[in-house]
Amino acid sequence: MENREFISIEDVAMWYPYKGKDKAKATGKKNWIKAVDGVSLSIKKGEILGIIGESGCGKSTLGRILTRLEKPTKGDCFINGVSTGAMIKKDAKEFHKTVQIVFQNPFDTFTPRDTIGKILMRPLKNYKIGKNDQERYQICLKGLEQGGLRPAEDIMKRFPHELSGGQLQRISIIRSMFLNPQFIIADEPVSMLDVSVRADIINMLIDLSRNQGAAVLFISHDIALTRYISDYIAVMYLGRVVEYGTADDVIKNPQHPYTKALISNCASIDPEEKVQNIAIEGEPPTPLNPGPGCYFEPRCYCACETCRQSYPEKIVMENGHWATCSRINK
Amino acid sequence: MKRYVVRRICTGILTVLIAFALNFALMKMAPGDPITTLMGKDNDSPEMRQALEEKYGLNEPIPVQFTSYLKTALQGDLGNSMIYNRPVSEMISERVGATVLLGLTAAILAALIGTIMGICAARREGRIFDVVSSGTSYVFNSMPNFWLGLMLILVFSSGLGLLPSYGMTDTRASYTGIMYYMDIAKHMVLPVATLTLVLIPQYFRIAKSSVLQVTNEDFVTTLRAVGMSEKKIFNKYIFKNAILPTVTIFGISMAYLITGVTLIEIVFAWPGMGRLVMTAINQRDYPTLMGIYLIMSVSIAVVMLVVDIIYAMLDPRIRYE
Amino acid sequence: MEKMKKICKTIKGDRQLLAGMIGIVILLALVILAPVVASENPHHYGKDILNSLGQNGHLLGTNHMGQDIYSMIIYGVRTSLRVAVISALISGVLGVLIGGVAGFFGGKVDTFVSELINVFMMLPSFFLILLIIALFGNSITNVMVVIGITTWPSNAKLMRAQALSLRQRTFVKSAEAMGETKLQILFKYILPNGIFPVIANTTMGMSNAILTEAGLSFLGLGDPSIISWGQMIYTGKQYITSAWWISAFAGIAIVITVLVFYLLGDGLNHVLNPKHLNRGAN
Amino acid sequence: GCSGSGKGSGGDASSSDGSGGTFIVRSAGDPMSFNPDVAGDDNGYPIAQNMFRRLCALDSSKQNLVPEAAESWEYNEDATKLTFHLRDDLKWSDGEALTSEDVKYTFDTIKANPTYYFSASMAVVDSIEAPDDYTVIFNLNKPDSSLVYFLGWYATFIMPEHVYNNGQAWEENSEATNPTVTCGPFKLEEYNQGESVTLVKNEEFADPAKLDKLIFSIIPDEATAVQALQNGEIDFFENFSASYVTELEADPNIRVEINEYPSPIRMLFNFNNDTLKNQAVRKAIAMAVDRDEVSEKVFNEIQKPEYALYPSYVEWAANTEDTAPEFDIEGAKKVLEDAGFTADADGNYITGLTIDVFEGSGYPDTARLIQATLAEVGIQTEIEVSEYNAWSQKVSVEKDFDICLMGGFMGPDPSALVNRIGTGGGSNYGSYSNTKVDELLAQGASTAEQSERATYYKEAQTILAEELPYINIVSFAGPEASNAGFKNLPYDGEGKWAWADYSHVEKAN
Amino acid sequence: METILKLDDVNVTYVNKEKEVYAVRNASFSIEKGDSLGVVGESGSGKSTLANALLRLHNEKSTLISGAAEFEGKDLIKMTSKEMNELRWKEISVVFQKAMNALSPVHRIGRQVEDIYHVHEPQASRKEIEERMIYLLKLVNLPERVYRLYPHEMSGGMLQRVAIAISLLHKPKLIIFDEATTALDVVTQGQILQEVVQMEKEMDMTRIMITHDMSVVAASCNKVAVMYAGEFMEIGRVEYIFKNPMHPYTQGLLNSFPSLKGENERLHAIPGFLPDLSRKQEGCIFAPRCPKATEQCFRKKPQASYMEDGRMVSCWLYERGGVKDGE
Ligand SMILES: Nc1ncnc2c1ncn2[C@@H]1O[C@H](COP(=O)(O)OP(=O)(O)OP(=O)(O)O)[C@@H](O)[C@H]1O
Ligand SMILES: Nc1ncnc2c1ncn2[C@@H]1O[C@H](COP(=O)(O)OP(=O)(O)OP(=O)(O)O)[C@@H](O)[C@H]1O
Ligand SMILES: [Mg+2]
Ligand SMILES: [Mg+2]
Repeated sequence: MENREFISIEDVAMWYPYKGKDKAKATGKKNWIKAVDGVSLSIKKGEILGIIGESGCGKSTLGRILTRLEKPTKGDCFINGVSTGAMIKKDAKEFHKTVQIVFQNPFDTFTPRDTIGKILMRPLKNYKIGKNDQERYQICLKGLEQGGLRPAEDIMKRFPHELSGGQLQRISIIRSMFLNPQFIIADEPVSMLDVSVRADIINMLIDLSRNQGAAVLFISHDIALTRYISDYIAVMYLGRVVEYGTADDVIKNPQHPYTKALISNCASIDPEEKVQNIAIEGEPPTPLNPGPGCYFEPRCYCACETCRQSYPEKIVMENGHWATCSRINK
Repeated sequence: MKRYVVRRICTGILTVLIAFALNFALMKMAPGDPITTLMGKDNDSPEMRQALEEKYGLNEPIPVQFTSYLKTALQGDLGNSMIYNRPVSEMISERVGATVLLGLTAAILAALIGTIMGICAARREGRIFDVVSSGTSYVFNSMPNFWLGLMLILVFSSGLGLLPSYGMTDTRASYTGIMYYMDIAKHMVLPVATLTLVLIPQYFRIAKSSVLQVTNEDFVTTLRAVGMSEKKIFNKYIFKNAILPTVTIFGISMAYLITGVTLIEIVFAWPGMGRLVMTAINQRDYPTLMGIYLIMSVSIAVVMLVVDIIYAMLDPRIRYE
Repeated sequence: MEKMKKICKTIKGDRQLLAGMIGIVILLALVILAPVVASENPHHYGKDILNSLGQNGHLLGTNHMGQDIYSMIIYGVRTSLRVAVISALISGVLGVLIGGVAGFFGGKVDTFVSELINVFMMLPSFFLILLIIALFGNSITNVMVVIGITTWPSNAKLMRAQALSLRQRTFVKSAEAMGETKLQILFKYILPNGIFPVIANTTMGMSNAILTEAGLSFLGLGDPSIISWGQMIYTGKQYITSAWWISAFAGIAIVITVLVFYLLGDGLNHVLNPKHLNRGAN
Repeated sequence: GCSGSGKGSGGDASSSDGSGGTFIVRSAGDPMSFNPDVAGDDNGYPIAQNMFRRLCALDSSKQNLVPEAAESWEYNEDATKLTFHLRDDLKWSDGEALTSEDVKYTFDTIKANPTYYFSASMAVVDSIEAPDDYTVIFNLNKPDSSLVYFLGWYATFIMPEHVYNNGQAWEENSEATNPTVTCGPFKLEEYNQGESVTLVKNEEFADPAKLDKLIFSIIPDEATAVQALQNGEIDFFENFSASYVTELEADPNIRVEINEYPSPIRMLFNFNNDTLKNQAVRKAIAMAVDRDEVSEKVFNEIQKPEYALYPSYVEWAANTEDTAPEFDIEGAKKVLEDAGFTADADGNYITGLTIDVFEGSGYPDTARLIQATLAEVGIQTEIEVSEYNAWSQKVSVEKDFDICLMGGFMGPDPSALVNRIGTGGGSNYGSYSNTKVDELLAQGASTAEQSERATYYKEAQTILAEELPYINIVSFAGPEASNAGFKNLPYDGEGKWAWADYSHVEKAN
Repeated sequence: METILKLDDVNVTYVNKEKEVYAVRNASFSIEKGDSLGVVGESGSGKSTLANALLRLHNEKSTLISGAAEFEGKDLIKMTSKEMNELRWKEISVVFQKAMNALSPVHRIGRQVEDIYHVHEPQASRKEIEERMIYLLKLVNLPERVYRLYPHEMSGGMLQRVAIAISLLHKPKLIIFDEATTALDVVTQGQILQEVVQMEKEMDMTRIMITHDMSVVAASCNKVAVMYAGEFMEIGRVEYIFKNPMHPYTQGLLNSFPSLKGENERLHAIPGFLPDLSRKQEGCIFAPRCPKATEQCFRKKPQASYMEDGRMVSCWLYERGGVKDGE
């Protein structure tokens, strides 16, 4: 495995202009929804980075930026040191081939009008994989069978709504595989699936990164699952990463108060393991003009004056584990 | 809210301007001009034609004509009719009452009857009342209003001799006082009935479908789970939620009131705007046509705005972006 | 095969759609078989004038020109359907393209187009049609084109809304992530998936086109060289008390045809409603 | 059918008080102005006729002149001077007398104002003299024996000088919208735009009206108006479609009269069209018109087939010997064959001609029937129907047509033919030109003696029948229906009173 | 302990034009007062159907309900609708998943609360209701101002709490949470669960918690019922079942859950998917997906077997060893 950073996300930010409602008038200046606000992370080849955080903290936005479905307001991501911005300008097709995304909702990932066969053939045609339709058809069959979808011929003829969520999600991953991507973003790929089938998907992703050496960014709000799949975990809060480290470090030894609260609230299926939940005060926040202090400060159970004044520094601990909280070493 | 209203007003103004320019362009591009009418039948004197053109400024370049008209219109002056040589605003104001009387009565009646029927049908979905009234509403919806008018005249006026077939008042009797209003009411029966009948279906359908839709909303299930009686759920919750689309439809039909009754006015010789329009088209009475069009566009814009605002007041969910 | 079966099943499942479908099939049969079904050439000005029902073998009588009303009604289907289909097609294509582009590309394009749609929605269209036809002549082509280009805004509005929401749908995003171009996405994903409400609306629009044509004919603005029900009512108006059959049957024909399209449109609306089509998008 | 017995004759109801009663006349639209001289206005005319006077007027046949403000008139020998002797008992409603000054003022103003309808006709008038209060002399700059007829036609009402002569244009004067000073059997009581114009009897007038009230009820739609007549809501309806005649005749409460006058429906050929320039083509087309069918189907045989080139109704001037050819399909084909035309595979000799007609009055139907018979001959045509104004623009202004159907007054005097077929004539839309015809028409106009004039006109018609620049199809006859409870309607006064003069109307018993 | 609700062979069938959907089959279980029962199962396994059947919220025409559901001795299914209305909310209340749509969008929260309160206490004054509601709002950790807001002015989490508060208006004896916390994020969900458990203790309520998240059950219930395709596979105390699942389906479910802190074992999915509920099955409904299925499983439906620890299992594997069998 290479040690150089394969994917590096450098200070990426996505601010949406805030439209409407009266608050804008009060402050006079333009308001921003800081969906992602200065995120820097890196992923090695064959590594799975999990991202957790509550709803609306900007996980999906980050995913969209990485796939360049959206252009970031600030910062850029680099693949092998090449800026994605430059890549997409130079050759959009080539870029999309390198970076693939698996979406949350498998029921909605395919156009309901076409058969699975047609859907699978489209990228092959677009990328001129396979010499003719027949060859492409064979590629599809092979892919489906490898993904455990049998009988493949029958599935090719079906429409998306005639398949189960788990099957669809597998097809979605298979389709991505056709392009041999080097970087895969999985945006909550199993949250819409039944518990009993999602293991297949998770295993497929793990195999993918292990076997093909692709970097995977795994987005989820299911902490247990994230820990299970990921090598590293980043915890996001209001558009910023507040803690990062190996999966075990973050889960077993959380440093940031938010991470602690999150993990403590995450019920285990082990009924005997009754932990004391850490309560978070206040209502869920909105990413509208946060700051200037620590974004978590208004809800934090151990906030102090310094937290209120400026955003805390990154505090690095052993094993690459870091968190942004001014109270860590005290 | 304020910003929203401002924006809507801007759209309205834009619409009026575009409508206006479009109308002007169409009239100028079209063959024929008011001179033909002014000269009278069987008259081909080129001198007279030229003199008239000069008199009404029709020989000037079209942009000049447009701006000069626009300028006076902006000052609130719609000019004089070329044919009747009277202020257009005066002609319109004399006619608009009749149209509004006819259209408004019919719209209100249709809204009331249609909505009530729609609600009843929704509450008895699948039963005889629903089937019959839905079927009837389809049929009336498919009926050309002028044809229905003719048929009603055929039956009630020439056949049974019950009701007058044309006009707004009995020219011969020239009633006064209470009798005068009775007379108008009598003359209104057939045209209003025609209009109402063809308007009912849309209210019926919208009321029915929105009641049905709201009935299936989750919050209604909640209220049921609460143990509230169906009657109360309906009166207090479904009704208010379901009535909103009716408000919009009513508003829109208000806006198109003038255009909507044109054919009926012609069938029943009702002295309203619709006929004024037809006459003005036939005579190419540019100022009158432009004036009517302007008034119509403005009133549509205003009514739409008002509808939107009322809707917003009734439905707290609406946000202004 | 299976698809056909499914289509048949949905049609059977919806009473309105079924009625509409049967109606439309009959109408289409009449269009094709008019020469067979009609008892004589409707343009034939025969000797029998103003015959009443059944007289001299004229099932529905004749008019003052000696034309056979029954045959005219049969041939009138052609006109009505032509007006309906072509004007709805124009309106549909315009609406879908304009609305689709606006909704899909969003941003300034959308702001501009939707404002345009708003403006056109607010124009009194019947009036505009009336004006254009009255001023520029009343050939049936004019009528169809004018109805088409004055009624697109409602289609555009629907399509725009569809495109706007489809744009957010995962399969569009995923197509983009699969490297498909904007144009491919617009034509392969947005339009096919968003077009159904427009189809239903267009079917409704066909009813309105028929009614509009009839209304214009009633004002004496119909095309004289074709057989049209609206014109039959218009000319029949002169004979309303003496030969009521001229306008009465034409009116009934309009009612039935319009009804068929309404039923069809409503049925389609139920069946093609996106709510029934998509899963997981709730 | 239903014979509208519902209300019977509503006229009786209000007449039971023993007075003159109310008479309601259908009007198709609003009058353009209450100054009837500004424009030639069909809707304003009947109103003006009952509120104002002119020197002389045409009767309902539109052939005979009857005196009005003038008791008598005469031309000089060579038809260059026309003298009117006015009645001395006419007073304006403000008490002023109607004098020659008013007449002079009226016609001077019309002449000076090219936008007024009669202005063009005044071109022949050099000057007007008013030697005394009751004499008016029109001095003409060339002989014109027809002027007096035109004075009895449109837009020649005498206006009160003392009211109008204030520097304001006629159409701007408040009198034009609300006439207070009039001179006629009725005066204006009320005008409701789009509804009705109500006139009441002018008690001061020298020949007081029999009626108390005369109402013009505005009903644009013909079918509605017929309904109204049958329901007794109106009393008089003139000039409606022939289709209603049978039905109305069957109604015992309604009296129907057919009033004929010289406005035949005709077919005009454009000589700028290469095909139609060919006399054989025109002849073939003329032979392919089945006038009997048109008369029967479109006009319910009210308007009779017309073969003469000038309405045969005007007996003294019409040439009924040399006429357009009779209907003959085979003959028409032969004419074309003889002229060198050959039929194509479909049996068509000529294709691509358009017939322009305007909407209403049976023109489209007529065109359709003609189209069908033309097709039998092998002449394929398209019909283009326009709304009147557009048609008028196309035909009369741009002269962009092949064949058109039209109607219109060919009277009151055959001299009007100059305008229609004379070289460069204002209404010569087809650009026909024949010097011999021009000459004959000029001779006819400058001669006062009727029998002599007749020879010139008949000879001109002989040429026209050969050349066929136009053909008449059916004569004009306007059915007029009235409440049978009234007598002495305008058309009862042939040779006695003017058309649209309702002052003689009275209850039948 | 006294039994508050006892289901005996409850079946719910949706009757459509073209087919019948057997959404709940042979449901039998009972709940004691003060208990909390978690009902878990995959999507479409009939959890909501059962909940709605208990409150009789289904469309009477298109739904067939059979069996008996005794609530404090009265059969909910045979009750007249008047009696049912009496019971609703006062005795049994429910919180639905989609709180966003569970309240009328055009009325303020206060208005709706008043109306709901008046259904059972027509005499109550406005002030009284407001006080009661504000007390409940505090209980679910919401500010007072919520009382005067429109639903759309609140976030999903807030609305969910409002819905819970409203369900507590009359101190019901039994409260059903139909996926009431599923839409929320972990932190909020954890908080609400905690609050609910707390309240339950204070108010002496019985709770049925419908969810597909095992961890929610683990954290907040003492009994669990595992549902599959309309049938109950296994019912018993949480600690026993989660520790030692007996039914193959339960085992499969738990296998596909990674643990938060423990070892990372490979996850196992259950192959296949939910059967078509409109078809009547001969044998065990889970058989087609069951790794341990034998020929017998496909032929005949297994009986419910009761184990020593009080749990019920419906599987051929335990038919012999079950307590019932020994009796
Ligand atoms: N196009 C946009 N315009 C404006 N705001 C946006 C846009 N997209 C996202 N946001 C806002 O940015 C924030 C982050 O959204 P995002 O979808 O990335 O969250 P998330 O972490 O994926 O949440 P979830 O877990 O619910 O999927 C949210 O507050 C959202 O409202
Ligand atoms: N009105 C209905 N008509 C027919 N079938 C229905 C109806 N409502 C639900 N079903 C079917 O009944 C079954 C059970 O549905 P139910 O909503 O009870 O499942 P659930 O366990 O609550 O699922 P979820 O976890 O998704 O809420 C499903 O297969 C569903 O498709
Ligand atoms: Mg997301
Ligand atoms: Mg459910």
